Parts: sequence; C-alpha cells; structure tokens
Amino acid sequence: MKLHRTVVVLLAFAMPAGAHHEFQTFVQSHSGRPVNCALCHTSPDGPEGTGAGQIGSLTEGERERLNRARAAFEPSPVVDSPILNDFGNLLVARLGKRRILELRSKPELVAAELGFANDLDGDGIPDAQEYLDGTHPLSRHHGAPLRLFWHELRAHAFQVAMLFAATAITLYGLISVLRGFALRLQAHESGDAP
Amino acid sequence: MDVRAQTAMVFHLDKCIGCHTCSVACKNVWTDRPGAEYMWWNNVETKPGTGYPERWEDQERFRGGWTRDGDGRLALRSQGKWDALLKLFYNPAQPNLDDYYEPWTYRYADLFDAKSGDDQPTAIAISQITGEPMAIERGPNWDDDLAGSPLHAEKDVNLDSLTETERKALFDVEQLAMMYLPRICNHCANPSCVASCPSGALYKRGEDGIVLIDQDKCRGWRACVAACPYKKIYFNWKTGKSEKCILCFPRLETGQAPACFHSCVGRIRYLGVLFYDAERVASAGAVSDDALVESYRSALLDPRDPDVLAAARRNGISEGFIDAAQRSPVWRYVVEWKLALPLHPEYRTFPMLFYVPPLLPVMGRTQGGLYGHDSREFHATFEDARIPIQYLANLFAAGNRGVVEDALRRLAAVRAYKRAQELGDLDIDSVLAALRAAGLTTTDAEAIHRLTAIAPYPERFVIPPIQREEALPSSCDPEHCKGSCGLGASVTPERGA
Amino acid sequence: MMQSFLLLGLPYVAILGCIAGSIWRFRTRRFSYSALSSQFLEDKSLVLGSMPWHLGIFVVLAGHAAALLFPRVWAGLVASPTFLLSVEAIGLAASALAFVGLSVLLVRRLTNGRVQAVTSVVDLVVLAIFLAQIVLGVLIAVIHPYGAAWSTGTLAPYLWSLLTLRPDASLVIDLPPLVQAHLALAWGIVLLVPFSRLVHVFSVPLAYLWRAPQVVVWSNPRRWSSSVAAATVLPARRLFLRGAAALSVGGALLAAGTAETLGRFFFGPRLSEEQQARLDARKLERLRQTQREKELAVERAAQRYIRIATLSELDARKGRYFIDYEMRPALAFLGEDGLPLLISAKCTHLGCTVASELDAQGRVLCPCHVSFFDIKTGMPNAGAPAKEPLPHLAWVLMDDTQQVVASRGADGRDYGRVDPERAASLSVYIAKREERVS
Amino acid sequence: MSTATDPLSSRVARFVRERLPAEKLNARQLLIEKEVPQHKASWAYYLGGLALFFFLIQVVTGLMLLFYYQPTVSDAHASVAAISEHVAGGALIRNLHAWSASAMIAVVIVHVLTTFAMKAFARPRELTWVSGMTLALIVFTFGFTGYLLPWNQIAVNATKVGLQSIEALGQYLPGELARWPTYVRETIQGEPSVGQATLSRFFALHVILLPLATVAALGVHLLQVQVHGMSRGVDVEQVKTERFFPFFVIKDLSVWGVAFFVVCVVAMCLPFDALLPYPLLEPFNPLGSTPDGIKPEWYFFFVYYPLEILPYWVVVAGSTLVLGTMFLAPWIFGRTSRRTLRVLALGAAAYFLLMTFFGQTVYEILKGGQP
Repeated sequence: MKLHRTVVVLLAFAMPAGAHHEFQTFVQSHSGRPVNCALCHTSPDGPEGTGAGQIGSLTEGERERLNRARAAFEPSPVVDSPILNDFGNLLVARLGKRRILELRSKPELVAAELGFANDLDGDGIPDAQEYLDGTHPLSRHHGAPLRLFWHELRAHAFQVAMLFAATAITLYGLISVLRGFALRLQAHESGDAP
Repeated sequence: MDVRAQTAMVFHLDKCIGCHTCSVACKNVWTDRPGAEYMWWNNVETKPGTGYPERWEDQERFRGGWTRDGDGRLALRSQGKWDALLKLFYNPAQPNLDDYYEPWTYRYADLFDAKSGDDQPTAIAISQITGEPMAIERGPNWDDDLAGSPLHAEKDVNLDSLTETERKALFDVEQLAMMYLPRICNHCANPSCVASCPSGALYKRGEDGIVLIDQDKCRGWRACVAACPYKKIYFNWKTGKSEKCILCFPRLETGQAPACFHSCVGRIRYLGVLFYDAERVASAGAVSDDALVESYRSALLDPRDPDVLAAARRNGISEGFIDAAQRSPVWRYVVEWKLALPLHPEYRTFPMLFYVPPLLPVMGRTQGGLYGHDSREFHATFEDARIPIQYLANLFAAGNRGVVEDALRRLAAVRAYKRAQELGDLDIDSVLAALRAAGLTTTDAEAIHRLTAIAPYPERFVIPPIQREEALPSSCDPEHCKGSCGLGASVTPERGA
Repeated sequence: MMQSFLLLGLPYVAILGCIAGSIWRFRTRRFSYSALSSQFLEDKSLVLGSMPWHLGIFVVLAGHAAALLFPRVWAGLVASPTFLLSVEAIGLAASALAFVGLSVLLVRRLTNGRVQAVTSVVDLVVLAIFLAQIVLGVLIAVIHPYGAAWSTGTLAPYLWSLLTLRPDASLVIDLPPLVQAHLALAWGIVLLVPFSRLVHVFSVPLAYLWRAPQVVVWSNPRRWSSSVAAATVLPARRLFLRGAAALSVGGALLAAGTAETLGRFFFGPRLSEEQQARLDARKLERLRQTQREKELAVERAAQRYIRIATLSELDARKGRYFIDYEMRPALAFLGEDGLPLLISAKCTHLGCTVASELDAQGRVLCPCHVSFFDIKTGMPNAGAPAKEPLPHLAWVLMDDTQQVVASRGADGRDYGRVDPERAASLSVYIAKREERVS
Repeated sequence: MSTATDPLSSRVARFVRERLPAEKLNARQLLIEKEVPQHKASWAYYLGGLALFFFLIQVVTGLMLLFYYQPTVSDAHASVAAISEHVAGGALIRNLHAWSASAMIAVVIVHVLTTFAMKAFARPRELTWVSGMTLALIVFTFGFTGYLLPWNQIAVNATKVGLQSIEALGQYLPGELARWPTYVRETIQGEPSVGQATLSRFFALHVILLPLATVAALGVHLLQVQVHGMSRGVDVEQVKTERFFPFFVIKDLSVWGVAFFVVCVVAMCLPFDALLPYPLLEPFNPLGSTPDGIKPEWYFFFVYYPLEILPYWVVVAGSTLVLGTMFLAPWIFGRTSRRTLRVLALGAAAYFLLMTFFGQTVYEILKGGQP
C-alpha cells in the first residue's frame, strides 16, 4: 500500500504537467473556432500557474486528488482531477491516461474513441461532437449553431407551435380588421356609408 | 354574369281540381317502399288549411329557409355552421312522424281467416311501422276540402296577418271558398337544404338544377329536413337516409314529363327551362319582403338577349338547352306575362316552381251563379274577394298585394276578352280598356289563352335534351326490385346494423 | 393465457378488424353508413338521452385521448394538483352525464314500440357494452382514483407499445382487474365499430365547417364542382368582429403561453443547495480575484520591492505573468545569461496582454492583431501593427536575507554578480525605485 | 433690438417654422390625415417601425434582466450566469435581448441605407435625417456598452482594444495635444485601466443615459416623420397613397407580429452564445492572457477589418469623413439625383455585406495570414 502511494507520487512528479496543446491545435484547425485550455481544464490558461484551478493554488487535499487522477493510466470508472473540468475527467476516465498520451499524435481519433453517447451538458450534442466542433461540452448554451438549433427546436416544438398559432391567429385578426377598414373606406367613398 | 340553366315549373292553380292523381302517380312510382310509406313527394293541399306536415309553413317551429340578418346577408334559419354539429344529436326543429301521420294499412287477412261468428269480420287498421293495431288520427290529406272548418283551416299560418273581417268572411259557412295547392320539391336556385347538409350529400345538378340526395353520402344527420322550408325532404325511418322528389329525372332524361306532370288531369302543369344569373342568386334574396318577387324575376335572364346567350355558351350550356329556354312556357308565365308567382318567396330559397294564383274562388263571391265578369267592376271585385287578396299575397308574394293583384287583373282581363270574343255579352271597348290597363295586348291575351287552355303536351312540357344516362348508377331493373329500391341501385338499400 | 390474449392479441384483432371491416363496409355497403337516428319516430325522450350521452362521452373520450396520445404533455399538466382534481371531477361529471343519457336511450329502445321497430340486436349489444364500460370506468375512477395521473405511466406506454408494434403487456398486467376489464371491453368496442351503427363516428361532418354553402355537381368533368356563394359580401362589422375575436384569441394564447414563464422569471431563481454552492464558489472566486487585485495595488503602493518568483522558477521558454508597479501585466523569463528577463506584456499597439509562450524565434505573440515581439530586444516584427518595442523592466535579485545581490536597471545595465551556486536560492523582485548594487 | 429684421434670426425662425409648422401639430394632422405612398419600394417604410419594435423588446427584456444583473466586477459574470442557468426563462430573456439587439442594428442599418437611397432627407426632412443618424449612433453605442456588461474575458479585452484605439489617435496630434486622447480614454474608463469604474460607467450609459437620449432623439424623429410624412421615395410623379391610420399602422403591426415570432423562435432555439467563440464563457481574469480570436460584435466588422488592414489614420480620417457626410447629407446631397443616391447606397450595402460576411477572407487575401 505504502509502496503504491510512493510510486504514484513519483509518477506524478515525473509527468509533464502542461496542457496538451496538440488537442487544442487540432480542434482549432478542424472546427475553425478558437479554443483554449478550458476545453478540458478548469483554468482557461492551462494547469500551470497559481490561479484558481491551477496547480499552484491547490490545497493539500486537492494535490492528493490530482495525484490519484494522474495515476489513472487505464480507463477507470471515476476520475476526479481538480485541474480538469468534467469533460477532461470524462476523457481520462473513458480512455485512460495512457491512451490519451498516445492520442496526442492523433488528436482526430479522440472523438471516435470517446464515443458519441455522452452529453454532459444536455444540449443534445454529444460531447465528442462538441470536441470536434470546438464548442463548450459543458455549456447548454454553446454548440454548433445548426445542431443546437434543431435540437432546441425539437425540444420546444410545442411552444413554437403555440407561438405560431398565436401569431397566425393574430395576423388573421389584423388582416380581418384591415379588410374591414378597407370595406368601410370603400363604402365611405362611394357615398353609401351610414 | 354566370348563366345557369334550370328546369323550372309552373302550376296553374285556376285549373287544379284537387283530384290527387298526381300524388297517386308519384306514390306508385317512388314511395311505396318500407320507410317511405308516409312520404308524399307530391301532395295536394286544400287552402286555407294546415297542409302536410301539419302547419309546415310555421317557420318559428320548423325553422326552414333563409333569413336576412342585420347586414343584409342570408343565413340559414335552422342552424349556424357550429351549432350544426350540436344538432346532429338532436334537432329541435325536425318534424317527427306525428307531424306527418303514422302510415297504416289494414289487416286484410282477418277478412278471410276470421272464425265464423255473429259479426261481420273487419280488417282493423295496423301501423305500417310497428305492425300494431292503431287508431287513425291523421292522414296525408286530413283536411281535404274542409277549407272553412275551424278544426283545420283556422290553424293556417297564412291567415295570421289577415284582418278580423277578412277572416270572418273566409270562415262564413255560407261563403266557404277554397283552392288547391299541389306541391312538389321546388328545386330552388338557392336551396337551404343543400346548404344545411353536413355531409355534403345534397347537391344541385349543374346542367338542369335538379336538387338530389346522394344516398351513399347521406349519413342521416337530418339537417335538411329542418332546413327545407317547404318540408319537401323526408326522412326514411327505415334506411336512416333522407329522400326527396327527384323531378323524375330518369323520365326527363328520356324525354318524358315527370310522373305527376304527365298524369295531371287538369293539365295545370308546365315544365321548361329558365336561365338565371348564379351570381345574383344570393343578393336577389337579400332584399326586403316587398321587393322579393320583382327581385327574383330580375335575376332570371332573357334567353333571347344576345349577351345572355353569349354568356350561356361561355358557360357550356348546350344549344338544346338554349332552344328549350327560348320555347319555355315557364319564361312566358313568369317573366313575360308576370302571371306566375313563387310560393312563399320570403323563405328566400329562390324556388323554381311558380304558381299562377287562382282567379275563380277570388272572383266567385260577388255574383252568385256567375263569377264577377261585370266589365265595369273588374278590379273593384278584388277588394271583397272570397279568398282575401292578402291571403294570396301571403302565399305567393311575401305579403305584397300589388304583385298578386297585377297577376289577377291580367287573368281577369284575358278571361273577359275571350268571353267578349266567344259569347259577346261584354262590352268590347271596356274589355280592351281593361286589357290595356293590365298591360297586355290582344296578341298577349291570345297567347295566354292558348297556353292556358288548349296547349298540347309538347307546348306544356318543353323538356331539354338532358344527357345524364351515363351518370345513373348501373342499377338493378326497377321492375324487379320495385317496392324496395325505388329507382333501383346496385346494392339493395337496406338498413345498416 | 386468456389475460395475455385480451391484452395483447385482442388489441391487434380489434384494430385490424376495425380497419379491415371499415374498408369492407365502405367499399361494399356504403349505403349502410348512417347515424340511424330515430328522432323521427320518437323525439321526446331522445333529447334527454342523446344529448347528455353524446356530450358526456365526447368529453370523456377527449380526456382519454389527450392522456393516452400525449402522455408527456399530459403528465406535465396533471403534475399540478389543481389540474388533476379538476380533470377527475370533470371526467366523473361527464361520465355521469353519459351514463344517464345511455340509460335513457336503453330504456327508450326497450319500451317504445316505434323505436323497437328499428332496433336490431346489434343496437342493443352496443348499448349494453357501453353501459358496462361506463360503469367500469366510473368504478375505476372511484376505487382507484387519479387515473388521469397513473395512466400516463401505465396505460399510455402500453398503448404506444401496441401502436409502435412492440407490444408490452407487462405495463398493465399487474393493474387491478377492473382496469383490465375496462381495457378489454374498450378493444371490444373498437372491434364492434365497423359492424354496428358506431360507424357513424367516422362520418362526423367537420368538412361542413369550411365548405361553401352550396354544392353543385356537373356531369361535365371540367366543371365537376363549383359553388353558388350564398354570402356575397362580408360587411365591415363582421370583419371587425372577426378581427377582434382573432386578436383576443391570439393575445390570450400569447398571454397564456408566456404567463407562466414570466411569472417564474420574476419569482426568482430557486437553486438547489449544490447549485447555490457552485454559484457562491464562483462569486467567491471573483471576489478573491478582486481582492487579489486590490492587494496587488496596495502592495505596490506600500512596498519597495515586489517578489516575482525565485530564480529557479523562471523558465526560458514560458514566461510568468506578474503585475508591475503601474498595475500592468508583465512577463518574467529566464534570460540566456541565466539572469531574469522582465518585459512588459502590454502590447504597444492597442494594449492587449501578450501570450506567455515563446515561438521558435524566441518571440511572444499578441493575439489581438498579431504582433510578434522579440523578448530580447522587445522589438515587434516588421509589418506588425505594433511599432514600438515592449519595454524591459528593471529587477533586483535578493537572497534569503533580503540582501540585494544583483540588479538590472531600466536602461538594461546590470549591476552586481550572481554566484551560480547560490542562484537557486535567489528571488527576483521588481523595485519601486531603481536599485543599483555594485 | 432689431431681432425682427435680423436676417439670421429670421432665417432661423423660418427654418423652425418650416420644420415644425404649428398648423400641423395636432393629432388629426399627425395621425388621421397622414398618407403613406405605395409603390414597389414601399416595403422600406416598414423598417423604421420594425427598428422601433426591436427597441421596445430591448426595453422590456432589458428591464427584466435588470432584476438580476449586478454591475460589479465580482458579481457581473456570476449574475449573468445565474440568469442564464437558474432563473426560469432567464436564458430566453437574455437571448431575446441579444438577438433583438442584433436584429435592431441590422434593421437600423438597412433603414439608413434605404432612406438615403430614397432621398428621404431632402427638405423639409433634414431634422428627421439628423435625428435618425443620431439614433443610429446611439444604437451602436448601445451595442458597444452592452457588450462589456457580462464582464467576460473576451468582452473586457475587446473593450480595452476599442478604448485603446481612441488613445492611438494621439500619435497623429502635435505636442501637448498628443496626450488628449489618453485623457479622453481615461475619462471614459474612469480609471487608468478597464475596471470597476468602467463597468459602472458603461452600466449607467447602457441603462440610463442612452435610453434617455434615445427617447429624446426618437421623439424628434417620430414627430418629424408624422409632421412631414414619408418621403415619396421614387422618381415618379403619380404615386398611389394609403392612409397611415389605420391601414399602414395595421400592416406595421402585422410586420411586428411576424418579427416577434421569428425573434422569439430564434431566441428560444439558438442561444446567442453559440455564435461566439469558445472563451467568451470565461469570466474576465486580469492575470490571464488575451484570448485568441478576439473580435468585436458583427456590426462593428465594417470598421474593424479596415482597422486591421489599413493604416490607422486612413480609417480614422475615412470614418470621420463618412460620418460627417452622412450627418450633413441633406445639405451635401440636396441636389443629387435619386439614381446616384441609389448607386451610393447599394455600394455601401455591398461594402457592408462584404465586410460582415467575408471580412475574414478579405483580410486573409490582403494580409496573407490569420489576424
């Protein structure tokens, strides 16, 4: 047990701590959207530094969590790294740290390996798709516009239909009133108004 | 101008003797089937009288025809678009069997099967519906010739607007006067039955304007029964479908006059083609009661007017119809001579059956044995006529006396003219003056006389060459299924489960 | 076996039978489609039977249809207790109405001679089945109340499982026998439709509402249908009324649709504890940051030296952000000479903060308008929007005892000397006033 | 003394009399008698009303957002996040605010161009035009100030860049004047760098001052429109007309109804954030680097891309010239034919579309790289 702990700690320090810019570069070129480290990390400026969510600001307990997360070389059910956001943690939990390190040379495979089943933010676009689109996998209000639009349209179909009905009926009413005025004007002009 | 052709009719009431031959002819051809026993597509009523069904003219009760609303628009009296749906379940305006009569027959077998006894065997009356013995309380012509009877005639709806004196005169037993009113479906130009049918089963034939019910489309919602102000649509209680006079279109299509026309003993019936302007149908009916007769007349189009003919040809009306319209006796009676009037125009359905009002009972009062042919007093006689002019006006002119008086004046003038000619007992100058006053020439008078008194079959019935044979369903032979199918249909018309 | 037939087999038999039977009847016995009204023969008790029955059963069936066909919408609605209670009350009242009407109709059929003349066995079967079905329904409503709510999770999925051809009786197999009987009878009624007078429900004449008043049929197919308009002009008043009605309906729809959202908008956020904690943490973080900013400002106002980092923490490739005495961002690198290299991070073009990592040519990038600054000279690349170089900042190096070991002036001149062995323990500071050590 | 005969003051009096004729300042003249020309380009008459409608939506949704928004550096971003995530309907209201803002600006731009092309500024409608141009400027200022309020990384940095560009003016000014733009910038900012003072000022501008200014300018604008009516707009002698009330008003309302439906559906189904690059969602962090892909809102692209491409002074001089010309259009283009104006307006529209939709491409072609 003790030995295991030591190994973990050693490994943690031996690992390079920087963000994996390969993924960022791929997403930017693939989606055409600028992306920063906050895709996977807690801090938009990456894990290094003393800001919130960066290594420099971690408490003792958080360091412990970080080390445990860093040791997750194989896929494991739960990974809870304080410097990763939910999407980052999901990636490590699903693929395992080893596979992620391997994938740095093939960032285009991440989406396929992650699979298109998960949707952390519930906006109807799978996380893997959001990764490819360069949109925020953790914000319900962010996604590729067309995908998001269709999903929301389906979700709000009832309201949209009601709104359409209300608009249509109102327009019908306005047109009726307009025709009424036109008729009255016509009658007025031909001189047989009451 | 949207010219349409219409098979129209004139009934000359002066000649009707109330023999019911027409009714019987129709009954035998069309309505001696289960469910249709009580129907009389053609019936003859005695006026004043309540008619069949009883008080059918009381639209407060039966809510037929159109009304003119505040904006001068026509609206069905029986239903709006939405409450029509509610009235599918129960229609308060629909007449029930008791408003007509319960059809009966007699248990004739009793006459043969009765055991020997002291009494004569009798065939008791049994209901044709339940088969149970019944007491006969009403029949299809229950007040026949009982015009003055307080039991029936007093309930006549048309008497409502008559003065006390007029009514008293009418019911004075010594002075009893009556007239006959044969009625069939009017095949209206603006039929309220068609407009009321929820299923769209009722329709007007485009070519000749005959109003029919598609029996396969009818779902028995019964809205038409209430909506027809003449109560000329009947509900077949057995099949659950509505039925009505079809103007014997199978006969028309083979060049024969309808059964009731053909069988008419008094030769009172005329049939011919009228042209009317479909665009004006609604607006013509949306005028005040007084103006209705004139308004309807003006919506009829002159079949000799080149503009009308051009428009008619544009509308695809065949040369045969145009020829028939130009020879139409109806056109002459209705528009040219202004003698024939629509029955109850205030129902605003634009009826296409016109009546020449009867002169005889009107004039019958003043000079006992001879009718009032004192040439000096022609027109004064209307004032104290045996049948009040107002009563006729209520029947034929929505209360407008002027139109009726006009027609009667012409009839009287023609009669006096012919009498002066044949018998020579009238002063010819005053007769000619009366003729002129009525707006007629001697040629007109001769023509009216000929068409009224001596016209043969082809002049009375100018039947257009209708080519509808292919439209008839391939049907079973009526000779075989008569009694169950009427005209006959490919499927036996039986009641659904 | 029987149960599974009634719940799984019968529905399909009923639906297929209903469809096939209706087609057969429509194709071969179209004449027999009729409401078969007997009002003509008897109308006094009919009004007491037919009207309540039809209105009641319409409301009941509409409720059933709404709940079973749109279970999700319905479930959302019945989540409100007021709505649920109203629906139950309306349903019961309508059932009672239908029951009364049906009873009157049944009695009438059995006692009136004229009506009997047109009564078939099937008619009586239909009446009896409906009576039984209504009694069952009322019993269910009384014994197992709130069916409007529980049916959305049981009967609706069952119905949909049947309609989507994935029949699943498990949803209803455990329901009380009353409910199962009601279900089976319902399928029976469906099966009965084409073979009884019930076909008349297929002919509800809705088309009447919008068809032209007159129907004209031509034998000439070119003019097969046209109409004589009974209404020629729509007078202005009617148009105004219609307009006002439509406007109020539209407005009411809009108001009804937005009222709830708007109400809840002003009701305020109702956060779960977890959400509240997350939001608070977020605010706290911002407060800390603001606090830190203020602290930085205070520190810079009060302190002569500001510590940036230890010399060993500096990196040659990736700069370390810090805030200078003017509260502007700056970057600290480790220079090639092993001494700190401090350079302003505020782009001289429009003041963006430049990035902290060096590119291959040893330059930092201002992402706003793409100026590359060489950190050694501070100069922007040729053609960059920025024309002025990034200024270098002065620094001092101190040891653990706060003794100044070395320094660099704003002019770039170095003072003092660093012993490489001690270098790791030295800290980099910026100074308020320029410090020169010999 | 001799004011009555003073030629200048009498000219002023005549000018005012002509613009605000007393005999026309009554409800009957302003509402009932007014007529709107009808021709194939009369769709343009609906644009002003449409802009007004979007402004009304802005007022309502803006007031609703004020219920929750907190204009402090520490709370601004969190309060906006709370509106979007935790307030029922909050996301919808915020999206409605954002979308109808964009829609309003788009409509205003088309409105300016069409009225220009129709020569609607010609005498006696100078005041209409000038008040309208003022409104257009206000609308853009609304956009600029509103952008900062969520206090997120990209907004603060973009505001910094925008304000800094004022300071950049200093390099072309001689001597002591060169410091003035800096003073101006710092006055707007309220402190040396963009911070709480800036946020407070922008908030006050966005919520109090600009709305008041809008109401004032709008009052003049609408009064002038009603007094002088819509310009005939086309080079035809005989133009059909229809009554303003009720016919045009009802049609206007119908257009509003359709616009409301569209903007509601879009706001419901497409969060405005989705159109923006990724880092917008981060709260501002003074210690973080400027995010990549920083850009102003789309309606500033038409000056943003030239700023990127051309030397700064060219753009400044050019936009000053264009803006001045636009303001003084009634006097500059008083005798220009409608045909010429139409060509000018179409050119402007083409330029605007090019910069808004293809600015990036243009930039890449001219500069050969990513901005």
